[in-house]
Amino acid sequence: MGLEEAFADEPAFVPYVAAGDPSIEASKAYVEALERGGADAIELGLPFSEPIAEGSTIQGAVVRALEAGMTPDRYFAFVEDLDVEVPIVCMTYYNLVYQYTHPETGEQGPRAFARRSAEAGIEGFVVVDLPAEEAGPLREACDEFDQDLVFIVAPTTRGDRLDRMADHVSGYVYVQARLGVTGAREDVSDQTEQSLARVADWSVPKAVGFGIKTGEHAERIVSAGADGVIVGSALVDIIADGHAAGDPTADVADRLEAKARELKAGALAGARAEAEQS
Amino acid sequence: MGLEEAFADEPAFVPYVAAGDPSIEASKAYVEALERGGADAIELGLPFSEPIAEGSTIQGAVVRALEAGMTPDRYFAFVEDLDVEVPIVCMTYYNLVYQYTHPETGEQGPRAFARRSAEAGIEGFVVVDLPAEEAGPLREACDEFDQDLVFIVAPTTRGDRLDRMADHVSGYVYVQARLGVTGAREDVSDQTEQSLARVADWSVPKAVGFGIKTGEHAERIVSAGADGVIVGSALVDIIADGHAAGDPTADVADRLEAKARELKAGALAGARAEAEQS
Amino acid sequence: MSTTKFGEYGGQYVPESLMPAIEELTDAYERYVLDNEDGFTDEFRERLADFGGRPLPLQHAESLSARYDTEVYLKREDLLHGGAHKLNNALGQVLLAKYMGKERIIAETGAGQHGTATAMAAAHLDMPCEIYMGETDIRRQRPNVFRMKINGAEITPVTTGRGTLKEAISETIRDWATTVERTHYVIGSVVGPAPFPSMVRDFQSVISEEARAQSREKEGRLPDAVVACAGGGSNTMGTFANFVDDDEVGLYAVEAGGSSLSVDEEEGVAPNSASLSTGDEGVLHGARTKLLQDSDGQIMESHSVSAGLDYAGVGPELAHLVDEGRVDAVNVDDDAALEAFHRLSQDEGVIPALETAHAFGYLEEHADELGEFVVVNVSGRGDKDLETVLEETEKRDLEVAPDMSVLREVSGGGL
Amino acid sequence: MSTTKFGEYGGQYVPESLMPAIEELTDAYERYVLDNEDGFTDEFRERLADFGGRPLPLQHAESLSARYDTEVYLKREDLLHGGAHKLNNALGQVLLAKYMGKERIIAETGAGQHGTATAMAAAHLDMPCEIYMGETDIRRQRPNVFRMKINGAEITPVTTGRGTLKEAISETIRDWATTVERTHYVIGSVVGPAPFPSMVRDFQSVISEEARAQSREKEGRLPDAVVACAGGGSNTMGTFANFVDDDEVGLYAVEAGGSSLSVDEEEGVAPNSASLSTGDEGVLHGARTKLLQDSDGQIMESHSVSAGLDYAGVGPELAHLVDEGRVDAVNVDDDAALEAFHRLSQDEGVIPALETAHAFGYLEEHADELGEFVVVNVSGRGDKDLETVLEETEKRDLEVAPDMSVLREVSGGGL
Ligand SMILES: Cc1ncc(COP(=O)(O)O)c(C=O)c1O
Ligand SMILES: Cc1ncc(COP(=O)(O)O)c(C=O)c1O
Repeated sequence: MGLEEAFADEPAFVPYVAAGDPSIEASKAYVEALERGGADAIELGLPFSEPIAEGSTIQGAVVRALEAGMTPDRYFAFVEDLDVEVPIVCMTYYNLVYQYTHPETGEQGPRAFARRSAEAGIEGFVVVDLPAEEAGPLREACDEFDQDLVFIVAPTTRGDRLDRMADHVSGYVYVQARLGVTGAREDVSDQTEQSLARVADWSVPKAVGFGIKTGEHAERIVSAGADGVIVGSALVDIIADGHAAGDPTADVADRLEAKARELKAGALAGARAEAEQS
Repeated sequence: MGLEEAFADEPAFVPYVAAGDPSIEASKAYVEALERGGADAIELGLPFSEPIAEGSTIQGAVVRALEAGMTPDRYFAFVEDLDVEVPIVCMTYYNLVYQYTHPETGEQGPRAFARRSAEAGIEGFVVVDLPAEEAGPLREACDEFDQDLVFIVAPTTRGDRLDRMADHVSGYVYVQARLGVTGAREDVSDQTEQSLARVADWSVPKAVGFGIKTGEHAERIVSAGADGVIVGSALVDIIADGHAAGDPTADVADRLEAKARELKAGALAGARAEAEQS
Repeated sequence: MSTTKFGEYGGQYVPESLMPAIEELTDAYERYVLDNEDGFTDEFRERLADFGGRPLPLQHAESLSARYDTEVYLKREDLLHGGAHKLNNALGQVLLAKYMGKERIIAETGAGQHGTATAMAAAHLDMPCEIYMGETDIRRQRPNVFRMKINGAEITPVTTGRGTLKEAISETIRDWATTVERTHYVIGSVVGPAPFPSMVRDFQSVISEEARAQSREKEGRLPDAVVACAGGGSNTMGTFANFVDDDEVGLYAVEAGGSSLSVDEEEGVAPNSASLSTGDEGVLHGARTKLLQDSDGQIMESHSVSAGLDYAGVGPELAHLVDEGRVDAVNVDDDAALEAFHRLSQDEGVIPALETAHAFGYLEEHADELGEFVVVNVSGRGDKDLETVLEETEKRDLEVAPDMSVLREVSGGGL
Repeated sequence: MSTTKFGEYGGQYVPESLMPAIEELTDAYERYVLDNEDGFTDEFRERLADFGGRPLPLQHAESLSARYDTEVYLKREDLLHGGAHKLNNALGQVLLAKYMGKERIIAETGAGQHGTATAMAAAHLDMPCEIYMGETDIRRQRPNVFRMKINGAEITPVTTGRGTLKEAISETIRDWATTVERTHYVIGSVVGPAPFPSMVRDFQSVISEEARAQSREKEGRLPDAVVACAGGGSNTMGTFANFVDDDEVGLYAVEAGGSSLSVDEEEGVAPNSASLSTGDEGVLHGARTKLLQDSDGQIMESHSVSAGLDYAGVGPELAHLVDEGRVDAVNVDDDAALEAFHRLSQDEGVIPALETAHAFGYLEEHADELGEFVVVNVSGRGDKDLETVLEETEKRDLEVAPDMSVLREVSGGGL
């Protein structure tokens, strides 16, 4: 399976961007730049009109992508068109999965979505509003079409719920660093270590996200035991600023690549620090 | 008693104006002009801030008179200052009677008001919101100070109420020609004859008012059996128009005098017509 | 037989053309209202329940009780259909007009609460309805003007004088004098010529009938004090009526102290509406009562931040009860009323009418003198007053006012 | 144990960070609401009575009954404190939040009715309260914004999207995800993840509990039809709940047909809010239900003249009952709703909310199919809608609209 491999050798850097933000072409360039910058896997957002788990930064990305005409079918075409090697994880909301109609089979729902994803070369999903309790149909489809299904563990997740998720999860577990919605923060939450402790014995790699903004953050998170860092808003901010300023796509792509390098380097430094500690 | 005498020889013409409308001096000139025009008695309004029985014409007069500074004490001085022979009837609302404080005796209420009226040479009162039922104190004061107390008989007044008023009335009875508030009308109401019939056997003269505007109206009313006509709004209209146009007082006075002649002549014609009928 | 007087107060000081109507009304009042002829009272009570929503709660006010260390209860007339106690009376009178065979309803309104109540009652009972309202009041009570129109009433703006309640009453009397045979004038408070003060009190006394029984249920006894605001005094008399004979219950009529209790004789303006506390005896709108008047007897323009208290007279029975020492006439100024408005809204989740807020202003200032069990009548809700409260709050530096900036931000300037 | 599903509808589609809160809430719902632990239900009922004013009448509507030649009864939720059925739920949830030891209340609001109800309940129970409201809705529901502020709530304008209820819900969920440990989200209708749809229904079912007993009292039997408007569907489920098992009672959920039932896929706009009648199954705001969405599953902007019906989803239980054939999903367009608004105001003296007016629009169009005894839920009063009604009425040529010129004359131009 592709996703776990991304974490195999060294701490992984997993960027998030919304596909189609702020345009199809630019977005393609940005994803490719992130790979150049060191991404080990990419969470690629399929934009949904009601992004209830996102802070204002990623809400903005979603709105721009929708305005640029991004749809599920264009999303799959976009992925097929991408010139990257690292695994792509589709991050979205359940209604788009639920509604999806496969253009050839005419089938509708999770199975159609998983089939089409597999066809496009996608390796797995994070469905933000799909807790383990409701994940049955998608989990089955993932098994059938060889997709991973990543779950998010929140700081509030405990007990039975953890066990249920441990049963369903594959690829990696997304450890949410703090309560709330996505968005870059100035500091790294104390909750991270506690959350990591709670999933310590899980068999999948642990990637920490929510609020990671700098290489230094990434370093601290990895040194706290994470197998990887997920960074969204800090990258989307660069896209948003470039878009607002009307900067050429290539310049923005360079900035993304540089930021990716910083974050990946931070993650690597964190791994060294952890190795020293232990 | 002065008031009944005004009706003794021929049908009486009784004009109404508000004292002090639109100024103390002009108002004095107007009252005198009305006498020259043939008035047999004058209903002189003492303006009250809430003239609930008046239509918009006389409301206007009241507002102008109050703005000109008319007060009860100035009213009495105004009457004392008038150069007219015909009897003056004070037309007002009960609160001014009730509140009145005699400047010398310091006494307050109806008795003080009647005393001061008598001193000023007034012959009687019409108190618009004082039905016979509430008139006890003023009736007593009138007896003491030799003032007449005029009541209004409305088209709706019947039965017991007529009897009660017959007991209290003196001077004349004011027969209200129609329901409603004061104001000049284009026609003369049918209700007049019925109302006159209801008071036919009263010992006091019957004066009809409310809505009389022209000599012809006056003629028809007298021919229907009235002993006199009371005309207010048609005269106040002349004052209001003159005031609005900024006309000299003398001109307005002339117009009032002419209108008075027309109305008096109408009344006389009515008397002739009635004599022929009977 | 009903009497026309309360001590020296009351009576029937009206133009003669209205006297027959008043006699007819007296007769109808005695037969239908007092003697339940043709089941009038039964029907009235049933409609008050089904259309009006009665009975209404006597609610324990937890925050205020804690604040004042006394058991404070709210009599919730704000929950009556239309949003104020006014419907008790309007429904009674419109129904009576039907029993009397009248074809048309007229009424005056100040705050618009009586007008809306009358318009609602008239729509409910299918009676044509015309409402006189001063221009100033039309401007400051727009929502209520809308509501009356929407209920199908005609609104006639009154432009005389300052364009408030006093002028609207005069104008309605004029209409009545013209159309008296087919029209009933639904007077809005315990004012006007007899039998109005008694009749309106009787229609409103359902408030104290309920409150008295509810007091017994909730606290096992009668209250130490009953507090109500007083404009004309209809919610006041309604709240007091069934307690008047209970000497142990203190009765407090809270008038609008406005901006000051002193008076400008020259201008004929009283910057308050405190006729019970500061007025003199006189005759206005058909009754002898306590009035705001100058030394000549001319009626003053009253003033209050609350349109519904902005009246120069007061019910004659209330004047009498104050003279007798049975009712305490007290007053609360504009500032204290506004503070009380915000306090009740924030602490109890009940937005009172500005009129009502005066009663709570008194509670704030004198709670320690009122005993251990106080009933305050919430005569109406404050929805009609929102714009006024905003404006008046902005002018002042009140302790308890909320920050309204969100409204400005979103609407892009200007409230 | 409560279930999270109604057939295939319902469920708990929320971000992981909310799941623990939802489990905690489920536990509290089962213990306090279903099992009356610590006397929760008793206290809730008592506060509904004393603070809310329950029970509320089932009123015989004389004019409508004559007009339609059927016995029409009005269930008068407009008389509930705050002016709509919303308080039944808001009071229940704020009280539950207290029992759960939460320190803070958040809520979303569209028409502002749920926001005002929540603000009132929070003030009453002394809980800090923050309300999210779309900018567009803030503009079209100003009086309710005032009321929330005056009750001490904070209002946070939501500027995303078209700035209506859908966006406000999303924003409230975001807040909740951030502060979930000390905050309770008072959802405003029978929507959202389980246990909200069941819990809100239970709090609202007092409507049909009363209406069922009152039907027996007044007509000696159950109604042939029960009609209620449906936005999210809380007044609807509350009015239906106790009749669901009575197969002889027809249940009609009246949605907003807006200006048209057809849809602009390109723009993502549905000019209606008829998700039950025209929507497809999908997942929104935590539940699987019927939605207005495009073929990709993007949620559409709904539209209705009444802000409170302007929502792209609907309660999952209602969707299920419609699929089962137990509830008829019908709809009424903006024009018919406005006509019905004016008709009820003029003929019955009850000014309904624009939401409610849809139910009466359906009655006007289909009275002959509803049997001989019809109960219509008056979910709220129309005071909040006056400005909208004026504007929307001016644009149209309605048969029953009143003439509003007096407002223009007096205010000197501009309504
Ligand atoms: C809510 C409310 N309370 C009190 C009053 C004052 O009237 P009254 O003193 O007759 O109760 C009004 C008058 O409009 C009112 O609207
Ligand atoms: C008066 C009224 N009725 C109905 C509704 C629609 O909500 P629901 O369908 O949840 O009852 C609203 C919503 O704001 C409302 O204010």
